[in-house]
Amino acid sequence: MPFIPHTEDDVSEMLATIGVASIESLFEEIPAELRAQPLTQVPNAMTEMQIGQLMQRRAEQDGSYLNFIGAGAYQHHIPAAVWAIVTRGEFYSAYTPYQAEASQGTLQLLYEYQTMMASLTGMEVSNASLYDGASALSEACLMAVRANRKSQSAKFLLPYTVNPTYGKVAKAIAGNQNLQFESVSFDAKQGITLVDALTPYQHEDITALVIQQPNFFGQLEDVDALTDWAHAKGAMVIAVVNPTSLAILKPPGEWGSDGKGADIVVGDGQPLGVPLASGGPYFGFITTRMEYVRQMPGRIIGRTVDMEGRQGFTLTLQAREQHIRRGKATSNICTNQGLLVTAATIYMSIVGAHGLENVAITCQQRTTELINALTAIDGVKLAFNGPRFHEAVITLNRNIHDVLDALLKHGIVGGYDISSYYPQLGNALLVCATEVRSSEDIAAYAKALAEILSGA
Amino acid sequence: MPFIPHTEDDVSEMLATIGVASIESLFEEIPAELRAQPLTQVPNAMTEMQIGQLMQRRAEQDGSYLNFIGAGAYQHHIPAAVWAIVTRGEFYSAYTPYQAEASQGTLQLLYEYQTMMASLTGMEVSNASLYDGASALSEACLMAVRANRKSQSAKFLLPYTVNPTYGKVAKAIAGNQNLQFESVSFDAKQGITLVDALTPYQHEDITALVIQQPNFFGQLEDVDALTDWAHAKGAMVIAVVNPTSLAILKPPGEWGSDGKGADIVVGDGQPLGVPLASGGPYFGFITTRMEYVRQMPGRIIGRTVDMEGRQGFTLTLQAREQHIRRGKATSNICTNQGLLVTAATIYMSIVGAHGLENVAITCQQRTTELINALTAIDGVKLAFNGPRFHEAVITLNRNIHDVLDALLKHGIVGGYDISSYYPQLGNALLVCATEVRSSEDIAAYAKALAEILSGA
Amino acid sequence: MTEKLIFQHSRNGRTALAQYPVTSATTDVPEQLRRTKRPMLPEVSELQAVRHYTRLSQKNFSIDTHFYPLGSCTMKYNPRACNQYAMLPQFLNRHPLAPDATGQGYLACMYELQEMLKDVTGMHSVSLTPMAGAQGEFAGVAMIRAYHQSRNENHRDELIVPDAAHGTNPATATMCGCKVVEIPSLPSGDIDLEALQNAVGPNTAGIMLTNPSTLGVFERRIKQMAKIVHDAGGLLYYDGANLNAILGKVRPGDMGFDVIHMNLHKTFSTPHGGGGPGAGAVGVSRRVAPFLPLPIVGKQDDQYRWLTEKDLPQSIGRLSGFMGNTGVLMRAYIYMRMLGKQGMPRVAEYAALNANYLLARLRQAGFDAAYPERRASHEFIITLKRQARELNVNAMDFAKRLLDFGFHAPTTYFPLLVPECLLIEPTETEAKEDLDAFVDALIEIQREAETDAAKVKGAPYTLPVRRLDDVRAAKQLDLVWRG
Amino acid sequence: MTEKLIFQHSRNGRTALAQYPVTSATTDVPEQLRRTKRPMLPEVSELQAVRHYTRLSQKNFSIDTHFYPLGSCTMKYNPRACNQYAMLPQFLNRHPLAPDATGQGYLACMYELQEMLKDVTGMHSVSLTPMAGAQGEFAGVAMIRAYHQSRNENHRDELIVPDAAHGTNPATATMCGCKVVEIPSLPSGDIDLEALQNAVGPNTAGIMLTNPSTLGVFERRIKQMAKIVHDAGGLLYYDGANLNAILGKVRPGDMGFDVIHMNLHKTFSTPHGGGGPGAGAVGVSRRVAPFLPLPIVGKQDDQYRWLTEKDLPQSIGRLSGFMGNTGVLMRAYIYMRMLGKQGMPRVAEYAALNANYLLARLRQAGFDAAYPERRASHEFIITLKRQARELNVNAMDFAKRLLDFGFHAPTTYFPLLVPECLLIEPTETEAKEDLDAFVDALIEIQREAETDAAKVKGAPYTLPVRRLDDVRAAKQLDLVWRG
Ligand SMILES: Cc1ncc(COP(=O)(O)O)c(C=O)c1O
Ligand SMILES: Cc1ncc(COP(=O)(O)O)c(C=O)c1O
Repeated sequence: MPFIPHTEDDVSEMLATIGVASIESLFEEIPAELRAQPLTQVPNAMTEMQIGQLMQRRAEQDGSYLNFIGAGAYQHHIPAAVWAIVTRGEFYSAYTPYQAEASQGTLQLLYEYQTMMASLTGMEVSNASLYDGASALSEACLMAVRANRKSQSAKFLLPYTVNPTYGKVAKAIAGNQNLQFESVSFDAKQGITLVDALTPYQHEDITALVIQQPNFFGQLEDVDALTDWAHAKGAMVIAVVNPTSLAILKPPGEWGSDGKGADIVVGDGQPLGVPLASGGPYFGFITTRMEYVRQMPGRIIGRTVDMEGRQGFTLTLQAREQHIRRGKATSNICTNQGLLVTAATIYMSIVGAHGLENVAITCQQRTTELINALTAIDGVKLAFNGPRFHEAVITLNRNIHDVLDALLKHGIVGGYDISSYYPQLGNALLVCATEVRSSEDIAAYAKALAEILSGA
Repeated sequence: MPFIPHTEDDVSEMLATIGVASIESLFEEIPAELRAQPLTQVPNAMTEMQIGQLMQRRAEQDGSYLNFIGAGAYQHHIPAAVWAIVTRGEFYSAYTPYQAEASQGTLQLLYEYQTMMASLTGMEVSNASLYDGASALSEACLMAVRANRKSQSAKFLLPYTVNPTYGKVAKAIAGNQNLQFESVSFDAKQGITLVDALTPYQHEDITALVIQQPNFFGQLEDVDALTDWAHAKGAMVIAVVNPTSLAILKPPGEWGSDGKGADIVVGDGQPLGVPLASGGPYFGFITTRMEYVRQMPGRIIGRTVDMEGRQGFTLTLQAREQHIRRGKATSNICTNQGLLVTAATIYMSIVGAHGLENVAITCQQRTTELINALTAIDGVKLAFNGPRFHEAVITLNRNIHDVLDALLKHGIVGGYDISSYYPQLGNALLVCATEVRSSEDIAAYAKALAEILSGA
Repeated sequence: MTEKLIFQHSRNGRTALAQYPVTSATTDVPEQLRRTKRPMLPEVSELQAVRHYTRLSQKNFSIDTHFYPLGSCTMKYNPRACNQYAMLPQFLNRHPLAPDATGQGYLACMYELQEMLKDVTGMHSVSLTPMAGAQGEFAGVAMIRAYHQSRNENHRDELIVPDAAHGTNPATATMCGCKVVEIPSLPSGDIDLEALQNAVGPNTAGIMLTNPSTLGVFERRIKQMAKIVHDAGGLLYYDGANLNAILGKVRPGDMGFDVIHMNLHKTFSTPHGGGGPGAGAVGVSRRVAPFLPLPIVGKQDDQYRWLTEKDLPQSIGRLSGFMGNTGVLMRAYIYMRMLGKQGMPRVAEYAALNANYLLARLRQAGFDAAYPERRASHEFIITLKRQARELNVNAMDFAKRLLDFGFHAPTTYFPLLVPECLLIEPTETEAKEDLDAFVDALIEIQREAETDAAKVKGAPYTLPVRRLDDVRAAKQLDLVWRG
Repeated sequence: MTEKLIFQHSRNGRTALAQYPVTSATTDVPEQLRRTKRPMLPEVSELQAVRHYTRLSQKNFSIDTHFYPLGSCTMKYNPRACNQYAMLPQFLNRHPLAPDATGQGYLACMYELQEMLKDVTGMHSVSLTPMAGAQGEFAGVAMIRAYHQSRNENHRDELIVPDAAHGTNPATATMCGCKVVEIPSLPSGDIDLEALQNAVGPNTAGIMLTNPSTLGVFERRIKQMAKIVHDAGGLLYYDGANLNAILGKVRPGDMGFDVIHMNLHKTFSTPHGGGGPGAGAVGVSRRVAPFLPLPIVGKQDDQYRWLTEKDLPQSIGRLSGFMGNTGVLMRAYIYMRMLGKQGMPRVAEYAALNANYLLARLRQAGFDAAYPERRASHEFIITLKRQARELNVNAMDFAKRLLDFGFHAPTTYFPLLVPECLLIEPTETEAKEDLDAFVDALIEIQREAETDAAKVKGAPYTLPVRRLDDVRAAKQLDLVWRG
């Protein structure tokens, strides 16, 4: 039997020990009328060979495209060593490190991860992961309600320049606890949130302002001004950041003219060694200041000593968590995204601070190259001015959907159609080029687009 | 620097310790006139990302074909677990287990491997691998010269039904020590070696007769009769076998009417969990009877005990080997094919005796299905009658090369053209279907071939 | 040996040059937005990173190396094929927002997974998007609330939760803005029906149940319970963490559940990865279907596509940035196809066989079952109350000492209502002789407890560290390395 | 803990059903050709196999887990990229006899590898086919013989081999039907030129040399030696095991060598896999080129193809069933492309830096260098003759004790002519602080040897087994398990 080791002899000996005649008897407490009929929608068993061949065919059916979408998930080079180690049985098939002594590998790695994320974001503490960037924002908002003792409103300012899906998720998750989210409009020229747009809320009780940097359009927000505005009125700042960008961008921990920084930082860790994989598994990160650590959701690892005084690592501050605090926990999260954190930790170790800086700079260069190549085409315009990281909005003189379809035939996934989210922008396409896109790739895109737009 | 960890500070401290001013000084003993010029044929360094993209392109250039060639290398299902474990750093990046205490993983695995191979071939002892099947035959012949004390001739009978490349390799390797190889013709109807064909050598001093089972044509030799003939005249029997087939075929250790069996057994272990990979790395196996163990080439692992009486494993009988015996060693082999043996051992453990039997039976069925489908086509004939394993020779009414070319356009690698080796067979094609070829694959082949031969 | 921290291998200027693009350019980011001090990421060679993390990995217990009978966690074999084929390059390189046309192979897998999960649970519809059990619970309770709201019963905000429930159940209720009404279990392990009857009322949103419960027994009067809750206008929520126990034998839908989540990382054997990722797909009855979280895969004319808000306007919305933990779903899909229809009930059968055998042997050896009159489901509870009282050796001590014998410890101190408990779940993929060895180890530890309690209380001895000081960890917080 | 043998997990009828085709058919093989008794292969579950071999693997030292300064073996980091990209599905699934048209991507790699190897060795032509160093040696010596035969100098069958040579050198000579003429090394580590002059003669086929030699020093008078041998009508064979020491700094072709083999599994960092596979590509000067072993990749009009006997009628022939260890060659190719032209000399430079640093530190610590007047190449020899004599602690004892400190031992007792030697090769991929830790360990062992010799002689203590009984292994042969 696949994956079941029992021989006939084993079964009879075991039944005899139990004192029953058949395996069926073990289910005798289940009312007979409830017993299931044979399954109808599950096909017959396949051997590994057969499923392998099927998956190979399905993979080929999906094919390989030159990808120019970012929009929250970014294609980066992943050192081969990363997943070779991540998929080692000892990491891959271990549970949550409840028995610390038998889980020092995972625990030490997580402690190292916490250190890296705290440093990358400029904050003091990090947890061991949340599900993904979007749900991390929801958790950050719930946390802010607990942490911002000055605010009673549970009201959040959520600029339109924040990834719209993150907003949807925040509403779906945190909406149940009556958190409110107010949208904030953006500057049509620069594609960023101006302090002016916040002034209507000047006198309202706001729990926190969310700032995404780089924002959904790839543009860089004036984070200091926004942070100052929020802090001046007792609102917290929740930063949503791309970890790659932090190699060159001011870390949220230093935002604001006083350098006091954001209060909670979240984001999606996917760019750190996690493949695109049609959407997951990725992981969410959250960091904050020590003063808020007891409000932080999710697992936290602490360094301590054993009976002989040797360094060791263990889950700590568990009184925040559901298995101890139950209905009063900071969150219901239990299983998190540990294996992806394993990948990210190894990724950051191999690429290193200098490497990540080069990755970030190269991404920025590639995107500039891409924008230049595309906007050189008749009918293509850049939507916003001002500094950006590795994404940009361009507008076309044609329906985006048709253009993307036509690009597919050239083997190109040309960007993410954001026209339905931002009708005011017209035929708006969010494009991205990271370090994996070569100049030839970019030229191929420009050539195909020119052809399509010229109606050839 | 890629793969070099030295910082500038490291380098200066180290040079200071050595007492030289520069790394260049470390090469001062090399005569100046010998110093190399910069390389011209080695391109600039690529990053891992770049080489990965290049290799991906090259792989796509090679493409994927439906393969119907065997001829010494067979496409089988390989459980995913096999290479996941084989490529664990502890197996992958270890050296030969010279320090036994620090290599018990590899050593115990090899001991298990020896046990499996001895049992599979029906022999008493196995070594820890040779390079591949072809070179293993050469080593077996050299070993037979040492082991067969009755024979002085160093003359071997090598039927034409033995893989012709194995013959070439034997001549290239063992020819240097003046071993002679006599060819033996085969029966035109059954494609096997008849005892009749051996009678000319009845009264000659023959060191050993080589018997390949299944033979190069996929046909099954009458191994008992051949073995009896050889043993009756004091010649040894060297068996060349396919390990998969041994799940259903009489093991060489039982060949002959007295069941005494072959004297030395060799073959290529590739079918046991090693991918085709354009030809390697595979591994050669060799097994024999205990009485000849000291004549066997290559490493051998023995079980012993440690100072506390605990079971442990170690290299043994090293006095046969080059690092001890130097010019008088049984062979010059040093590095062998350990990692492939690791794969084979895990493969055999997972598939098991029952599984291997099913693999063998299914291969045989698939080949029968293939033969039936192909010979139903006008212009296709089966070359030989009689029992076979998972290969067969068919003959076509058209030039093989052209047909294979035409099949390629259908995505099919249609078999191995053996017409130049066996001109007497005409347009002869050696075809093979293992368990990985489905009925649909076979139908696709037959359809394409019918089309091509009908001149459509 | 104590392993250094990766930062302690770090040296200024050391670097794995093959791993990032070389560029002499600097960024054009305006100064006030720029980072001035490099983050403290390790500066190590590739070999140092590989060696460090390879060595760290060896300090873990895992299914691939140890018997891991962690109750409620279903630590069964994670077939390697699932990983290999989920990681084919075309799958890995596909962007989640790429057009559906570029993902028909992948979407076919997701669609078929939905169909198979419907079948094994007996539910009307399934959404794969929740990223773990707890998020599945969240989706489930949010749907229950949305359902009541759609019927203008906004006031229904009480969720009944048994005392044996997993912590995520009450925590989820709170996250959904519900109040928790706890009801007790009877000494038999079943729910107290009278208490349930008293607990329901006009504000009842529903009940969250695990069946078999976390006490390791099947709730026999599930039909009566369903009737009580349904009669009161509430819905039944099924926590699918224990689905392994009944796979193909009883279907939650047939028991009367309206909403369920499954832990694919338990029942369908996707890896736990030292904490995650999981996948907490949800299934619902017809009346709750309109509220399912997005996205869901639809099929039209042999083309697959992601359904959106337009298709499901009453959806509770989106729970993740993209489509949930797709790679986990792929692994579960592959696993289910390898089991096939015949393999599903076999999972439950052999999980039950192993659990009941282990229970029988431990009882024969003198250990106390928490529910001695009951059949074990796929797991069961031993209580060491007696040992704690008489020998001063508690469940934690037994657990730690088991590590020395090469076994991962069962779940300890959960469920909370059984004192000094070990919740033991062997799973169907373990062989009889390994169960026997585990029994032998517990017998030996019992003997040690009787003759040399200090030895047990000092365990473990053979692991990379001895018992750790948790109090210090929580008091002298050391959460990041400061050099 | 002692790990059971896989056979001890085996039970009649246990099986990993997902892993083979189910068939109810039986074979139609005639009875007298059929197997009657199943072979003793393990009957275990997939999990049991995975767990067993995962656990076994943890009992190995390896580069990925330990510093492994095994002299003459070049245990440097094996980049993971080489493995990943050599194992792309299209490469793995291609049959070796499939038409060249289906392998143009793969053949391009092989062709470029040939070109790069020519460049770094300074040779005229290269064949990639030999499957390890020893087979490369065989090919080399066979070519030398073929060369002489082509000039009707069949009698040239004497090969000169220094006493320090690796065992494969004389063993190869024998395999090629040659006689070995051994010549001594001088106390300086250089070859005794006078002895060489005396050794050459009309029967001289050639000389087999390693340079830098296995004594860890560069043979300074190589030009003179080349002249002596060439003048006598012999050819020079270069054993490339130590190529790492001089990569990009000196080329064997420029030193006057006619034939060389390279150990790609050393210099070009393909994995050793616990014993193999390797790849022993051979390079030759123009006059030896016609004799290269087959196959070789040729290029014509941008198409690549395997050359055959038709192209190279004087070839010594084929040495393997197909094309040699292609997968190893792919890994070497990837590695070389990542190093690039600038990376090649860097390898030699940092290998030399590490070796000379380690030598300097060990000498400072009081250890005796075998060749104190010489620069180390990429490796060097420490002799523990003094310790053996004075403390009765020998090289083997130091080696075993090093294991307890977490270091793989250097090569011991090779080369044979230096008593109680440790041949130490750190390679360029190790960091200074790890070298320092290794020195500290040796200093500590020296201290132990002086104060508590028994402790060192009883080592190792912390490995899966204590010192093993090799005598018993050889006397009471136990080579296969009999249940
Ligand atoms: C009974 C029960 N319910 C819910 C959960 C929560 O699932 P997850 O950890 O996937 O969020 C678990 C597992 O941890 C569980 O055992
Ligand atoms: C100096 C020297 N020559 C030759 C060889 C033989 O190479 P291989 O083991 O690849 O056959 C080795 C390595 O073992 C060696 O160190």
